[in-house]
Amino acid sequence: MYVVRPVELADIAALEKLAAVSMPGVHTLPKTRDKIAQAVEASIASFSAHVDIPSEESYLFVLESLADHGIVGTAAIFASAGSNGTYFSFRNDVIQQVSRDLNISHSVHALTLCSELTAYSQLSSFYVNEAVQNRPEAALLSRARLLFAAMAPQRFADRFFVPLAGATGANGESPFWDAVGRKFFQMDFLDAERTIGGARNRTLIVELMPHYPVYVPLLPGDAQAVMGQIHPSGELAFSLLTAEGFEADDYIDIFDGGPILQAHKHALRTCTSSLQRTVATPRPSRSGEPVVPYAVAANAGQEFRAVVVAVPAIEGSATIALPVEVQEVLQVAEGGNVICVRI
Amino acid sequence: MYVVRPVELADIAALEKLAAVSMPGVHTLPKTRDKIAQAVEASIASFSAHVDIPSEESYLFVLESLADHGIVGTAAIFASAGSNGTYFSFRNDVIQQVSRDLNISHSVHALTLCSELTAYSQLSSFYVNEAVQNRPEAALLSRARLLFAAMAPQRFADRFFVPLAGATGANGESPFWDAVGRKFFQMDFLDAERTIGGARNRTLIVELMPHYPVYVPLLPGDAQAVMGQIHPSGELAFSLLTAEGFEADDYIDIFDGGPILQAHKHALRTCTSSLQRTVATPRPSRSGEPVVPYAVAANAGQEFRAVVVAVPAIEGSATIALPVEVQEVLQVAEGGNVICVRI
Amino acid sequence: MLVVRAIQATDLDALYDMASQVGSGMTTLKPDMKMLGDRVEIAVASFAETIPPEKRDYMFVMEDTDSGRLAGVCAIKGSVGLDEPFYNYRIGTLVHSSRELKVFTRMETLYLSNDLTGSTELCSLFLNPDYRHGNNGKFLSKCRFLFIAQFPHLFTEKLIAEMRGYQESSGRSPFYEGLGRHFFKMEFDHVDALTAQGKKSFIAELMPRQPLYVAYLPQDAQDVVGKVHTSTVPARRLLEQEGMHFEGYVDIFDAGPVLQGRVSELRAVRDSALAVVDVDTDMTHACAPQMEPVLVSNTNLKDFRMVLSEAAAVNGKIDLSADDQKLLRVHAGDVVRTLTLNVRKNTHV
Amino acid sequence: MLVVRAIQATDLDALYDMASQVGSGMTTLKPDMKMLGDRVEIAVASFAETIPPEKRDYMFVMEDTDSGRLAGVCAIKGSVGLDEPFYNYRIGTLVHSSRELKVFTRMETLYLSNDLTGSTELCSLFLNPDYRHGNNGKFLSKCRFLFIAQFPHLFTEKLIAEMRGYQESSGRSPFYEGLGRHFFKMEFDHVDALTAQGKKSFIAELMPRQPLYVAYLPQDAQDVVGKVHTSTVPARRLLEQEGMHFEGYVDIFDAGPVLQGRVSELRAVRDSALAVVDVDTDMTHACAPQMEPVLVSNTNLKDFRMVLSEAAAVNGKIDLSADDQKLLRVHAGDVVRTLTLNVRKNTHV
Repeated sequence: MYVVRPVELADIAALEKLAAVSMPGVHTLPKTRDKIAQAVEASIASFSAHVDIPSEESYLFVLESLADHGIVGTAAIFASAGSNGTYFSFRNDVIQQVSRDLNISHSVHALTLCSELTAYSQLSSFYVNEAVQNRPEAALLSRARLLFAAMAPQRFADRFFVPLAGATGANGESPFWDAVGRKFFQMDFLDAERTIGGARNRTLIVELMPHYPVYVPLLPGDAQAVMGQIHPSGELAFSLLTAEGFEADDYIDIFDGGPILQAHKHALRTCTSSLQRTVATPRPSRSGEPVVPYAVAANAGQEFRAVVVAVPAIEGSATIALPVEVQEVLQVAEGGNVICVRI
Repeated sequence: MYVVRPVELADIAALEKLAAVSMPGVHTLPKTRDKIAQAVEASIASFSAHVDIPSEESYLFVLESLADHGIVGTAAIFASAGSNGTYFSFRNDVIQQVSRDLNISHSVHALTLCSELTAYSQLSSFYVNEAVQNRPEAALLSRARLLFAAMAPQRFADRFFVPLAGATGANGESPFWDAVGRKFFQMDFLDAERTIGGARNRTLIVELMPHYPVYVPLLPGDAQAVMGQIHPSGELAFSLLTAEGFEADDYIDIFDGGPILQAHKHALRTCTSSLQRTVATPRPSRSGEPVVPYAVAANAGQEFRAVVVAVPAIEGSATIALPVEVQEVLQVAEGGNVICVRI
Repeated sequence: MLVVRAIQATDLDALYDMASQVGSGMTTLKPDMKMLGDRVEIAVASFAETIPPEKRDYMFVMEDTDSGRLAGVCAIKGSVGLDEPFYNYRIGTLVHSSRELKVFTRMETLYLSNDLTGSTELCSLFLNPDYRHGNNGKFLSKCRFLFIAQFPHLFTEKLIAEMRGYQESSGRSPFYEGLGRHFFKMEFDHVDALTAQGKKSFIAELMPRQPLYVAYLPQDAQDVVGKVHTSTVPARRLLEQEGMHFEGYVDIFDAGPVLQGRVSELRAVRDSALAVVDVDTDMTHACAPQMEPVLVSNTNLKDFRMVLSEAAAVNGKIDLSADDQKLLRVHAGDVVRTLTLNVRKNTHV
Repeated sequence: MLVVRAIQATDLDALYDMASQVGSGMTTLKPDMKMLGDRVEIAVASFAETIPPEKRDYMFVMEDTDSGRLAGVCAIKGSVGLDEPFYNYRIGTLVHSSRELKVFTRMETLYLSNDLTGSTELCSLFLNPDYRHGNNGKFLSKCRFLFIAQFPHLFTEKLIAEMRGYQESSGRSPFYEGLGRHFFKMEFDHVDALTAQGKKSFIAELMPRQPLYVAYLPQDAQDVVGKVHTSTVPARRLLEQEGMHFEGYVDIFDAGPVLQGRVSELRAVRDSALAVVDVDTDMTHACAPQMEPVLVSNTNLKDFRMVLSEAAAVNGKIDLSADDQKLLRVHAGDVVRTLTLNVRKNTHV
């Protein structure tokens, strides 16, 4: 059995190990022990903060295997992107061009540096190790962030986005960067990402990045080809997120051209179809009763816990029958409230 | 009793009378008999057309009082806005301005000429006479268009918008126009609207209107004050549409600064909560059974009809019990299908 | 002998013949009898001052008086862009710099502009190949500056000349292929023909309105921004000698440079001088400095005429040959304007 | 007697005193000992040619040799905008026209630009009020052109001078109030002080990047675009006499004009001449034309000096008074450069 829970100080060593094996992408965990420790501390402070308006909070979740207490995945959510600055992205603009005189009508694609995603809540740092990739716990980890958001809406914006790492070559080169950002930054993609620390809210972005639209047809073919394409490491996240209701196509990353998925919370399955139920203890099992897998979460603070559990359908019921061991993992008791969504 | 139905040739005279009394706004009916006749013919052709992809179809509905067969309202929907051109509007952009050096953070509002609403389906020409203003039939007329769209989705886009007339003065002057468009067109608001025939898809718009953003703080106070404000004649439409799920704030009209409401169909109540039911004939009434008002529509072509009817709640039932006279008005028989939504 | 003179209505047929030899690349001189007829009519009205200055179009022909043939043509348009918008790209500079990263990037940017609206334009220069020798090309091109020096009040302070842009020997325009084609989706020649016909609203409809970074164009397009067609290099040099400069405006289709000048700073305006036609005496000859070709014009707008002479003005007098006097339709005692054909080196330094 | 000369390290204290009198409005001359000290050091290195041309900043002082006081200061910066971006608005024209409606609208547009990056700048002109009489102002301003004429290879072809923009008598800047305030949300003086300190990244962060239609500004802001401060009108006229023009660039805060010139077309470059210092003979005096004030400089970069003389150069020789020779540190047989202080009317026409 696996549980998703907020990160704790004791996890730092495990995260460091995980960071060493996880992809060298930019939207994953920090790499150094110091930065990891900072992220963990920020998360703990965030979970325990009293929040009226989403601000600089960042919430980091881990997926723990209860069998050996190993950490097999991480996922994060930032309350307000670019909260101490502006979150920059490229908006995909389609410019309609019509000339009635010439009987011409076509559309031209342009990328415009924009700050529209500023103050959205940002999902980030999703990673699960290979053993869990094909299990429902991968989906649990991804959705746990939104279950938490559904339980504590005042901590988050009404809109969410997720940048996914874009397509890069074997040596970390990015055809999109080479065609767009490099001309302004005068450095390699990896150097630029290192310099900026993966951030998208820095003053130097507005100083250096193009102020006017980049007309896509003018870009070299290889750069056009990778626009909105995901790095293979992001495929699992992408499929989980689009199933959740996130939409691609509106924004791409200013550095590597990777897709930025976004959605209003009303379009997200976890937000619209989650059900609040009272915990009950199951009666002795009636064999043959069909069960359905749910992601179930409890507690909206540092005690937040989420698990996958298969129980009889709860749509027609005011309660959910959770085995005692699951109640323990979730840190709830009979009569307590949980939030559930089919997984 | 009232019915919403597609316009017919026999309605032309009645529409002409209605046009004479209705507001001199731009998003209402045409004014001359010739233009009205054209609109009616276009509508009839559209309802009977076989449509795969929405194009130049325009559907015009009337609200008829069955008591005296008078026409007491009109409403239209265009399959694809700007279908033979580009539909222009101003996008409301909010530009985040942050200077970390100076510890300044604020946002600046700008209007950008855009063509993003092109190929949306456009609701238009909503008018009901005073006698019906406060009756549920006003809502019926407004929603009938969306019920039709729900029954014939291939005829429409996934997104809809509705321009509402902006605030103008007693003599038809527009402070927004005077501050923005007049500088380019060199003519009065009413002259400009007359010249352009209320259209928003003309080449001359891109020739004359500003190519670069209009920064709102630079506009005179009276122009800023009316941005996104509706003409009093549009208040009923506005409240019906926002209740339906339409959102204002993203776009305004390029001429008078009036709001343009828009929504994805998934956000519209008529589209998401309409129910398809089989028609049944009511059993002898059980007095005391609570009834609920529904908008009910049948037939997806020129025989389209929609009425308001109060019947016992249908959510838990596969059928809807419609009195025979209602069946007649809707032109359906027992066993036929109707689409229903609470009104 | 060659004389440059104001065009006349009777020159139309000969002008049409000449326009037929021009070939592509000059949008203002096409073999179209209607267009040319209208233009000659305007030119005649311009010299006669029967239309307002901004509508005028002074057209000059070079005539071979021995054969009566037209050897060349050139023109000055009073003002461009007052009927149809006149578009150019202006090359600007944007600096993108970050102190934090120690990056300082200077980017060239193209702005779609109508900045040159209202300027006086030098245009439609064509010299028959049979006459492309000696000083004829210089004479034909520079005659316009002496005309402006004589009648500066007829012109705006700003003067422009559009130069044909670079094309490969195949006729391919790297700039058009790298930019315009993506927006117009048609062949360069087709676009060129449309603009020659004055159909320009499609530019407003189809051209990207936002400034463009030059660095986003393909390298071969970047390389030809502001570069003239190989055959236009000498014409550019002549204009530059007279005080015209490339100031960063280029054609929106082929990126050919626009040369600009200020009337008050033209060499012709600064250095040309009036002189009285004098009888041929030994005295004036004796005092004249070393011979060099001199542009000499009469001062009559309606019957403007100019020759390339070897006479020199000394102390406000000029000893013009009888032939020159005849070509200019001047006599002893009349005033003419003179300008050395070639630029003198600065003798002060 | 007054001499203009290259600044020296020992002038720092006197320069500080002078900067204290300048008051607001000149961002390049503030009474800040550190800033001034750095600047004098750069100036000394510039005249000594120990730093590369684009980093140089030639500072000149006008010294009253009778009292040893500094009467004025002015400077030429080798290149602007190479350390921190140099921003201006460029005024462009956009024509919005519809043939169908017969509407033709010519709109002025402001483009945020760094186009002047790399240009040579004339700046920091200040004349002590005690000396504001006679030809002193002209002498101080124009000395820079003669310096450029003597050493043109040290400069870029493009020359600029920023003129203080219009302010109401209360100090209110209508342009700033109509535009900048909406984006900066602070007082004009504060913005001005920040830029003087070289803190310019906020401009990139806060200024609107998109072109602006001038017609959208309040009328009083529109009215002052390109208009100089009342007290700057004479300074502008002096520069215009020398070949500088307003070409459509203005300050982003107060919309004061930038004057621009080409080195090769400056009056000083075209008309100044070298002359050999000659002994005072009656002959040269006899042949000299009517007396007029003449700028005369030595040709020594490191110890550059200039006087306003009444001697005139005739046939490449000049009869300089003993005083002038002493001030210039030249002797008979040395070469000096001369330029009439005032513009001569074109005598050819």
